[in-house]
Amino acid sequence: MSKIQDTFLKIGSIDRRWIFLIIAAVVIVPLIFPVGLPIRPTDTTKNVYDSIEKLPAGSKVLLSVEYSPSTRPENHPMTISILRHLFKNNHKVFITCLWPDGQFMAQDAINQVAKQEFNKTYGVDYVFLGFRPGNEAVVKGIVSNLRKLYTVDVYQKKIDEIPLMNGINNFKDFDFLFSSSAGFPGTIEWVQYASDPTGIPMASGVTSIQVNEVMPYVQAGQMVGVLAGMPGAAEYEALINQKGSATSGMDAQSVAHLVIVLFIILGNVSFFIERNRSKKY
Amino acid sequence: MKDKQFWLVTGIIAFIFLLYWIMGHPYLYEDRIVMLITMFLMGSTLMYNVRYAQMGGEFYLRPIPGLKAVEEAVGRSTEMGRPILYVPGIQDMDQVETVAGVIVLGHVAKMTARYETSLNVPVSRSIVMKAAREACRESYMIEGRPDMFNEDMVHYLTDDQFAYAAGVNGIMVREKPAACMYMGKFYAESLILAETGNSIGAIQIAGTASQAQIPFFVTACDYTLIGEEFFAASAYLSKKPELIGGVRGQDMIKAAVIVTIIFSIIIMTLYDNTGIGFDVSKLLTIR
Amino acid sequence: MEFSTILGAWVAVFLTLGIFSYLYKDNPFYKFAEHLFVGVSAGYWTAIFFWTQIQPNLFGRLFPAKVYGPDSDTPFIYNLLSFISSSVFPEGGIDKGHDQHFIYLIPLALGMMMLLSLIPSINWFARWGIAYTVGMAAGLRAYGYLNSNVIGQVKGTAVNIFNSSLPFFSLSEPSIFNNMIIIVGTICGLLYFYFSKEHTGILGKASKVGIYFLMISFGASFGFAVMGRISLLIGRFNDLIKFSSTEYYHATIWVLIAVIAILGYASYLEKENKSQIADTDQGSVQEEE
Amino acid sequence: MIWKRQIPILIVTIVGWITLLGWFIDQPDIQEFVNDDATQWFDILASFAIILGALNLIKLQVQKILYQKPGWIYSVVAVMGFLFAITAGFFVKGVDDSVAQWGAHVTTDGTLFKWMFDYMFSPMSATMFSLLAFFVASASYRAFRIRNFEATLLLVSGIIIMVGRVPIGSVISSWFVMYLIVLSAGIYINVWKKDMNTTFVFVAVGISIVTIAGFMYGWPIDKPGIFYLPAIQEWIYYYPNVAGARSIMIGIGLGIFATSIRYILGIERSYIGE
Repeated sequence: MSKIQDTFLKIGSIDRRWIFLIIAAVVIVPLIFPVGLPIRPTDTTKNVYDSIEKLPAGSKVLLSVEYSPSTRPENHPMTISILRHLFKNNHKVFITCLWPDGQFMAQDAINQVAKQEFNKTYGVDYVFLGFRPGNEAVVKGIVSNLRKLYTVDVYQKKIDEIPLMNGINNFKDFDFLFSSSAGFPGTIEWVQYASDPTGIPMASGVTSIQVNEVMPYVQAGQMVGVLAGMPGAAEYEALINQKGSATSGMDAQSVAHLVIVLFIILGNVSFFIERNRSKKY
Repeated sequence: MKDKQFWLVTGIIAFIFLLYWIMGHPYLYEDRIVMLITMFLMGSTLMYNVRYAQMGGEFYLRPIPGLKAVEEAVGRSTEMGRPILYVPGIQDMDQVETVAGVIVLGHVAKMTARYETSLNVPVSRSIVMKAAREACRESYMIEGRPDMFNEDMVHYLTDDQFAYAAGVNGIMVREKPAACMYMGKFYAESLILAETGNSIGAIQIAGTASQAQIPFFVTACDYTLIGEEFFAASAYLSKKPELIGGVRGQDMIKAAVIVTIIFSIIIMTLYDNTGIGFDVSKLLTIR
Repeated sequence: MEFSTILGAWVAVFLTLGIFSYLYKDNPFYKFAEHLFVGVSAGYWTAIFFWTQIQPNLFGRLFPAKVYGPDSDTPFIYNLLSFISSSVFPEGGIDKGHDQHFIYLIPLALGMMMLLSLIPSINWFARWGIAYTVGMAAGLRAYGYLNSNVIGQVKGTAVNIFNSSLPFFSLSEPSIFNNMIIIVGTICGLLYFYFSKEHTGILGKASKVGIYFLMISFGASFGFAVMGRISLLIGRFNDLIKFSSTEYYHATIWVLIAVIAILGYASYLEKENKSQIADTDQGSVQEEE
Repeated sequence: MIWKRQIPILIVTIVGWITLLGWFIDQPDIQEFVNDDATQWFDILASFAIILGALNLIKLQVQKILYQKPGWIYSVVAVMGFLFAITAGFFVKGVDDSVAQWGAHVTTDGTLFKWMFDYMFSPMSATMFSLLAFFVASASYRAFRIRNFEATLLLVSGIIIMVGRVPIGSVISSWFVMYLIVLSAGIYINVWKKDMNTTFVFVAVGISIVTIAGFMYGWPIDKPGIFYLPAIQEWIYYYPNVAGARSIMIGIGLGIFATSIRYILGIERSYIGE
């Protein structure tokens, strides 16, 4: 018995670089040799899907892209899937960014989905308004007078010359808002300054870290649903039936989680052995 | 009811608004009237308590267990003859949490002066360094031990997040402090600090309002001051009337919020089940 | 594939692995990448904010092309600025669809004061501009947070508890039991943060229940935090795997080998040195974790 | 003194009041100022603040080089990086005017600025964050201890979320979870009663009950729901978690409201360093 305990203690004081190596291995191996575990959509994800599905064709949807390359693996698959879903149902998409790097992310998504996959026309099916600094003030600006804030789109083209912008003056002219967000400013600001004061329904895709901060809004009905982190994106990919980078990451994600849980358990076992021993002496 | 000035001003504002309302209230978003009244009530509750504290009124504030744990930690360090490490977060003084962290530092410094334990405060911003030095100097003066204070107990490492974490880790491994305290604004480095502190077997006490970091502190530290608890602790220690009054004012508002929740539930239940003609959810919807 | 793309891939791989090498220990590769990151991001933010806000929305309102069309000349000051930098101040005014508003000289002045505050003796100059942003944010947030975080949440909690159309117990569907959980949890959680009364008796018990709910919530944040970190790592590894393909001339593999070889050689040298030092002065050599 | 203290406080008070009351006053001129110009100024000043921050950072690095402080050579790297980014941002566009004008170049493909973003800025910022995955793993092994009931609750709810949220959670049978619960309850009883026999009887009875029930119902993977990880996870996430998060949210909301009001009334002046 004490031999087993000794082994545990020994593992407990292992150099942490071995742990780093294990984590690197359990993430890389499933990425190269995927298993394809089944994906089961959660309710909050399904709610987002259903509410977009329910929009009448040709609805005007504002898509706000507010994340940077550092959280791209989590947010980008959501943006892609939402764009695919919106274009598949023939909705009109308006893209804004609250983060400067969001522009690049949005441009990538547009290149991939709007241009290559759906062959949509700029200015008729979608508009890319781009980034304005000022955090919550930008949200407030969009709610009160979008045209004052955005006189030109991201390509420096005048808003008045874009046909799709006809009749779009402020936030109330949209039918739905999706915010793909990684922090401040993001979903919370959209709830506070746009959706709550106007009542336009909104959903959001957030990074895992943020989920808990927005959940009360979802539960209270201030948001229709939320996509939570990379697994949320994978669930959405499953719902629209188009697999992407989030789905392919799920095996690695699953294994890594299991390993970390195992670490917690092992660590605590050696903690208890140690505590029992120090009690005895 | 003693604060005549307060009641007078509140009364006048209320009266003027009433007059304005009777005159037909031009230029007012009527939909938001509930919000305006709520704000007025909450704002005046806060002001009342701040003024009360300013005029020397005393409140009861419950003892905060985390502060007691600080005292024990200092005691244990003294017994072991090892230093105490205090990390006031990685942000500048414009963050409320850093300010609170420096206030708690003053409290810790008083104890280390009393127990003659050495204190080590690495910081990551130059302004924080100035403020932290001042706080420590003052505490040592109050305790009558200016001889024990030296400026280098508060020292600047670097602005960069991970480099700072690595620097603090180095201090921990070399000096093996008996107690580590993390009080301020933390981001991802919380995890690295708490893990190293754990591995050297130090007593760890943390205080922060960064929601994403609290779980890591709770699991790796012996005691954690969570969010508002941290602010309340610092208000308590700072003895600034506007902070203490704020704690008490927010408590009153909180009580009001709880009462509103219960009251709304009762009305909602009656509304849905018996058809009482008042929908409270409409009242609470402000566009 | 274009040369710039391939070069880019090599640079990206080198910087990524440089930062990852920190996991082994603090080393020159990491320090190089880290400092480069600090410098590049400072320049990056400066350029981005200048071109997306200050040039179009500030200068664009002071010298709009609408006013200085073909018929009227731009003022002398503009010509001077244009002479200094024709990219920021192109000929004929800045065409961003704005009208002319001289009131925007105020934010220009406040902004210039902020930049001048870099000079230590007048560092209080920044206070005016900061004061404006603080005041504005305070006005916006007082309303926004009160509405969404307080009143909105009160509304979200206030439900009909004896709703006859709901089942008493159901795990993932709305049910009376789940509504009770939300109500009890929210109220007890709030009571935990109640400071002006001693936590004994009923209040003590309620705040105890409250802290349990808070802990469950922190546990969920903990789970999500771990999830997020792993996702980001997956993203990085995906990129590294992509760059290890033949198209990029196996950038990942070569850089990885080079970094490992250099670090390994350095640590070998260090070990030799260390054993020499250790003979004379034991215990003074301590590795940082 | 008046320039350094009173005027900033006055600016905060006036701007704060105007923005706050702007939510309630339905008058076109005031609405226009509050919603358009005031927010635009805020945006512009926010940009200046960001630039100021960046310049400050570089100033520190330059000082380090000038005084040849330890590690100054790396500060040279930082300054070079800054100069490179400034060059790409303001002097070298990399494409013709027909592809992208100045101003549009920061987002257009093919420019030097975009290259810098794609191959320097994004990989580095993404890698910085992903380092944490490793630290989480090592901390989970060495620091996350169930030292008291609160920490236990936290870790258990965290583990359920971690496993239940990902696909692997949905292939773990609820019966497996039941066995696990019986075993951990066994460990708990052993610690509590310190009697091997009691533990053995308890575990044996528990395992047989679960097994018999399993044969009776035919081992469905997701029944009973309260032992199926994705279902428990969803429940925790949607109910107890929201209750806890909501009480924190209300607290934060009140805290921010109180601070904002203190700013507007001029009681709180920490922003000018007091």
